[in-house]
Amino acid sequence: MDLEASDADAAFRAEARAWLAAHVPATPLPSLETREGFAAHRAWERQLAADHWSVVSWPAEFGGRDATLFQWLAFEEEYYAAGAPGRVSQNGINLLAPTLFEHGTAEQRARILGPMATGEVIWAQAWSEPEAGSDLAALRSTAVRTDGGWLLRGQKTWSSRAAFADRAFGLFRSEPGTARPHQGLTYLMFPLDAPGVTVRPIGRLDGKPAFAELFLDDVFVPDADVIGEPGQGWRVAMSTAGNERGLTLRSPGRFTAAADRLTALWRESGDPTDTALRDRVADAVIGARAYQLFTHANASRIAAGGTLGAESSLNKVFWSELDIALHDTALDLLGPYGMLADDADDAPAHGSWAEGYTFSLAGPIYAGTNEIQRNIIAERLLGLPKEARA
Amino acid sequence: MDLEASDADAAFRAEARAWLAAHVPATPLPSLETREGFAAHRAWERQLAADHWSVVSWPAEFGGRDATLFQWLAFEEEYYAAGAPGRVSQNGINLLAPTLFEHGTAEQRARILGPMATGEVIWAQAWSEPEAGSDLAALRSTAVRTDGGWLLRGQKTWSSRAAFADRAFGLFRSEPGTARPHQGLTYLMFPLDAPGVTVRPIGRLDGKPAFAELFLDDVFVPDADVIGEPGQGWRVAMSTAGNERGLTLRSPGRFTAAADRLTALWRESGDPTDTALRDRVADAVIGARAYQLFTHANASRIAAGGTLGAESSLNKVFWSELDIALHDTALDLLGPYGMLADDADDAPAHGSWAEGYTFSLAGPIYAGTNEIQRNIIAERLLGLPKEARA
Amino acid sequence: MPFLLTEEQRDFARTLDALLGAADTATAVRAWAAGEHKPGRALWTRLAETGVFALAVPEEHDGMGPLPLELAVAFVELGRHAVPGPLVETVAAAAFLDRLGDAGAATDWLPRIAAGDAVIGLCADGAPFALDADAADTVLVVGGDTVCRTETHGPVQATLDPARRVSRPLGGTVLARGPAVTAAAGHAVDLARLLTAAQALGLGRALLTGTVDYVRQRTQFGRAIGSFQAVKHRLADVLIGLEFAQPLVHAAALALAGDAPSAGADVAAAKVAAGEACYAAARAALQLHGAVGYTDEPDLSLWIRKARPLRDAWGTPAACRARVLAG
Amino acid sequence: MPFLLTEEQRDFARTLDALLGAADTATAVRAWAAGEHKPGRALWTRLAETGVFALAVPEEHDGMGPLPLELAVAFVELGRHAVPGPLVETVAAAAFLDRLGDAGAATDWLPRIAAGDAVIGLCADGAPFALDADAADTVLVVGGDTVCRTETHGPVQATLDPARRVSRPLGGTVLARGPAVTAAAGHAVDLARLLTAAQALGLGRALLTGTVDYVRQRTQFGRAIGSFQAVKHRLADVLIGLEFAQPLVHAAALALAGDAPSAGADVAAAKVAAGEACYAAARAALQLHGAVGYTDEPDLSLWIRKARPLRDAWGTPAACRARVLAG
Repeated sequence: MDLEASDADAAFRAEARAWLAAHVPATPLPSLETREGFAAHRAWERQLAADHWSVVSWPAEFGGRDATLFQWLAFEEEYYAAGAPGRVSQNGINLLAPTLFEHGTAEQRARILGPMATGEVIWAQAWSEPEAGSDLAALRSTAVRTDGGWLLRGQKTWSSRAAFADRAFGLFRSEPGTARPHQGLTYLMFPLDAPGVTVRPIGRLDGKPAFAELFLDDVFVPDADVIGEPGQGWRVAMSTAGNERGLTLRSPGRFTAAADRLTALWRESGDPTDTALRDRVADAVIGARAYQLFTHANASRIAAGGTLGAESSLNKVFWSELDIALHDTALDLLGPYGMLADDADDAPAHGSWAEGYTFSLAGPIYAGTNEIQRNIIAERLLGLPKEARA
Repeated sequence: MDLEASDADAAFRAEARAWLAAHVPATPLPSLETREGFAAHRAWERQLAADHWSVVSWPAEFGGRDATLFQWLAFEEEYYAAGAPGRVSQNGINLLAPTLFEHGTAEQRARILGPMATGEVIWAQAWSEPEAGSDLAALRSTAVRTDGGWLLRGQKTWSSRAAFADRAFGLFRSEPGTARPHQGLTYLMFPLDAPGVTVRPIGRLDGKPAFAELFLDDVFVPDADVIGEPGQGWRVAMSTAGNERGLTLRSPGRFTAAADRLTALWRESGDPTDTALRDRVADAVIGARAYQLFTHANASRIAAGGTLGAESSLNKVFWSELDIALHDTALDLLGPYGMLADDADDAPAHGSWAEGYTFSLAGPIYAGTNEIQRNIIAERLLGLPKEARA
Repeated sequence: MPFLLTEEQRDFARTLDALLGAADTATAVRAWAAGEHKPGRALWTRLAETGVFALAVPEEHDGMGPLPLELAVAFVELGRHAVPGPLVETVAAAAFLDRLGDAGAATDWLPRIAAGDAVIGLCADGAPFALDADAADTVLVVGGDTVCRTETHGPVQATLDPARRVSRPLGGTVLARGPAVTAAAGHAVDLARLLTAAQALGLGRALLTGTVDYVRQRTQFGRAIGSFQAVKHRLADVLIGLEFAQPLVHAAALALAGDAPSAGADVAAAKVAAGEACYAAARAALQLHGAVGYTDEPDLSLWIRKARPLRDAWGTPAACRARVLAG
Repeated sequence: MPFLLTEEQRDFARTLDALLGAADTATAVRAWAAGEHKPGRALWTRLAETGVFALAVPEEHDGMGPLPLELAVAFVELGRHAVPGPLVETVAAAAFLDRLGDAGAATDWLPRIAAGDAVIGLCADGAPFALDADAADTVLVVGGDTVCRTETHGPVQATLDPARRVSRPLGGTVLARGPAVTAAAGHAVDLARLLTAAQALGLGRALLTGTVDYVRQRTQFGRAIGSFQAVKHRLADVLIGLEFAQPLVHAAALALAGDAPSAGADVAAAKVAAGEACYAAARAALQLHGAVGYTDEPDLSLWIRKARPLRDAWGTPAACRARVLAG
């Protein structure tokens, strides 16, 4: 057991650090949740891709570097430590791409992954529906067979990035009246500017249009844009869901960088005798370090041929609660300045604490609420009996 | 709305304070959970009763002072503030006596209440059984009809005070095979030295014999010692349970006195710049004050003709968690001295913090676990739907 | 000692609740957040008609106060309905002017406050910003033993609560100086703290009620989500927090009304309990509404976003805890 | 960089687990609490045979250490089985004597420690009490840059954990003085802190396992209580706490083994996380066992009572948090 990087990993980290130092914009890009900011972030993806930094863990043929899991973790640590922009392409890279690698056709991979890696096509996810949030299998939007493809009809909601994105992916009910709600679903991809698609942006808690509602009225999808077998969408999607909850969505680098910024804030403006705040800053540091090490242990397990199952639920609960505690502490530390919006004249330096706080509040809700994650932990990891059903 | 005491109440409080100042032993009595300490506490009850302070809220004819609810609260505040001994007779006074006032016969009241008020007879409760803790209705001990009375058989457990007490009361199944488990129970009283009773003391978490198991082998109970109608025991007992959870078991004076002692400890030995501990001391003070005021509001409601129902579950959760937090804070404040047993040479002054801590840990368990109390709050006060049943 | 609101006080609360419930305060809040104060000012006028502002003003200046307990009762309802604007500041400014002993200033402003015609900003207790200075007729700024008034301010800045916009007061002319200023400001800060606590209590109640309603009707996995024990227990804890904060608010109002020596500590205790209970209610409301709660479309989001700034306004929990132990 | 225990390290843990699982440690704990040290010393001898103590002692003194990671692995198992006695203190004393540079003291004690024949008390880091001085062959007392040894002590005092009895060391003769003492003591305290964290982790694991077993079989209201969501979520949180403490313990052991500059902070972080996770496990175990957990009859009560003193031993959570930020 050790924590020493191999020579190759150390060289990879050094190269990433040097590139980021040379390229990360000196002033933050405008908010990702505005049209202008979206375009700026898309341009940043193009810049990353030009030097093969946008999808480091992918094979070189699709624009990646065949990075190992440890290299990917190192890249993420450097990325967040450098204060680099948020990833507008993350829905595609983290959710759709793993599914295409596992269940897509060679044609799909050849056609879709390249433009995803360069930011030419930005993807939105279209999982949830008004009546199907945590209970994803309850979805009602349909895909009806038609000549050469499918017609989508229904409503999707809380579709992140959809306000400005190009294409979306999601599950649709292609076989009505199946015995169990998970059956008869099909995984499809569709353009957001296709005839029949209406995109209505929805404001996040702070008013920024981080999601949209999608109204689908006989939207045609060719057979080529079905992933896996029709009717097998649930199984296909679950590999993606595993990714979302597991290693890839919230890389430890994000939290170690945030904890470092919080510590710097505390050293600069905190009252060193205020032990109540000191304890909370220390807990953020300890939590970020624990998450980083836990992830390294999991990565080691995967590198040794293991897999992650319900263990990813431990990650989800931990990082989401850490993220809130960390930002809540920062706001308390900032006192009257902590409640200012990030674009206010007197807003504090050292990162977007108010936006980060607002964003953190969503953590226990999306990608499977923490209530559901705790059920999974209790039933699958501890072996406790299932709840009584109504 | 006001918090001013009436002249009569102020005079009552002053009289109580003066009596306590003159009579509370200068050195604490030996632990209630030892034979010697039990006897000393019994003698203290006799002393209280001699001047009519043992059961202030009872009618004068039974040794009380007909005190109003506000006067009782004032007495309790003075009692705890004076650091007076724990009440060895509390099972009888708080649990059995209200039941006798409501459901007992005149003969029972005349026979039982006097010796209870003087401490001549100390009562233990015998509610729980090994398989019937939170689920009290699941109890199995039986009362079988016999000539002139009943024969008790079975096992009771976690019977508080039973190691040294004289008599006990509890519910027994007198009609087997009823449709619902709450039916067919009878409320009976029995002597702990009767033929067929075996008392086996059980150590509390700190080893002191605060409870006992009772093994009952055809213990005869005359009809005169049944309270209420045979078979109606559940309904009879519930009035007692309400008292246990409601106003009378944990009087606010207990917590305001403890918070005062904690504050004194903090002023003497706490580090004033340690804001983490300061915040917790403040929370104990705020919590004790909130509990005191909440109780006064409830007492006002009762004095105005109202009743308390599920609201008593709010009390139970609040005081039990306050009690743990308060003692946990005290132990942290005391550092390495905090973990010493109360009879250790270097044990801290200002009260039995270690014993108080151990005692506090039982709070969320007994008198209906806090999990059950939260169900009651959610269902009866908030109107949330019942859980699915297996 | 009946520690219960009188029938009259409860009637007053019910009247305000009914008035505000019918007034579509959410629309006024959204307008206020956009810098459009008209609907909010219209609400103030209606509140003045019920006598809310007069409770802070003595009879000789057309009021019927000062009545801190009745003010607290009213502010619970203002919080429940998320009424926008510097309500606390205006009422605390009235208390300040009443105690200052400057007959001119009192005569100038108190009758207008009582009538709901004056919106006053108040910057004291070391705060760097004034709330809603752009909506105020004037802003009083207390520093040390001096009070100034000003009608100019720096840029208006948004906060986590969009209807709570702050700016730095600029310039100003001295209104008074000396120990009377310090004493009046101390009382005004205590009153502001009390009424912020009362607002938080009402806001928390509204959040709990809205969330209970939601989890009773929202189904997932074939069950109302309000039947899940995790949901039930979390809401039970929210209720406990609010129920035990309420008597602290009432007792603090009584202490302030009686100028009790313990008033400062009592008010601070009420502020800690109500502020934390309200924040816990908002966090539960957000989590249990799920993604719905995280969007700005339901009115609920307006209520959720008020909780944290209100918890910290006029004394953070840490400052108030220190005050409790200062006695 | 495989951040995983090797097969050999896991085998070692399994061996200890099996040995201790078969050894009826609960009886040894009860005896130790009564001042009867024989069964506990017999356990120590068996542990020495597996090489546990030798891990702390260098080869030239009949050991095979120092190996902090392997020690941490072992102490997780000692914690899991609640082995009584000053285990941490004896091993930290070995590290102290190894680093002190006093050949005589090292030759006197280290071979005996490796063989499980010496029980050493250690009083350092400003602690007023020595643990189990009545069971120790000698007690080392570090104050400033001086270390003394003594075999006398004040009255033995009970604590919340009955198997954890403390006393004040009395008198003593100076063993060494100077900067070497300070440096050796700094390292010994870090090692003691690490191994206390490891014990807490193992103790917490045992509490969780025991509680999961209990709630699966205990029925109330016609259901296993482990099917109630409140119970499930509480135990899920306990597991999360323990799972995220474990890699901190391993990483801190690596840092200490490599004399990394961050070792002090890493050890402190591990101590906070493991100590708090274990205390949470104990609180959950007590609550979910109900009245059964509150009596001293089940062995579980021995485990429950260890958690809080272990959380505070060799650095309270507050002290360790401060150390984390000191870097």
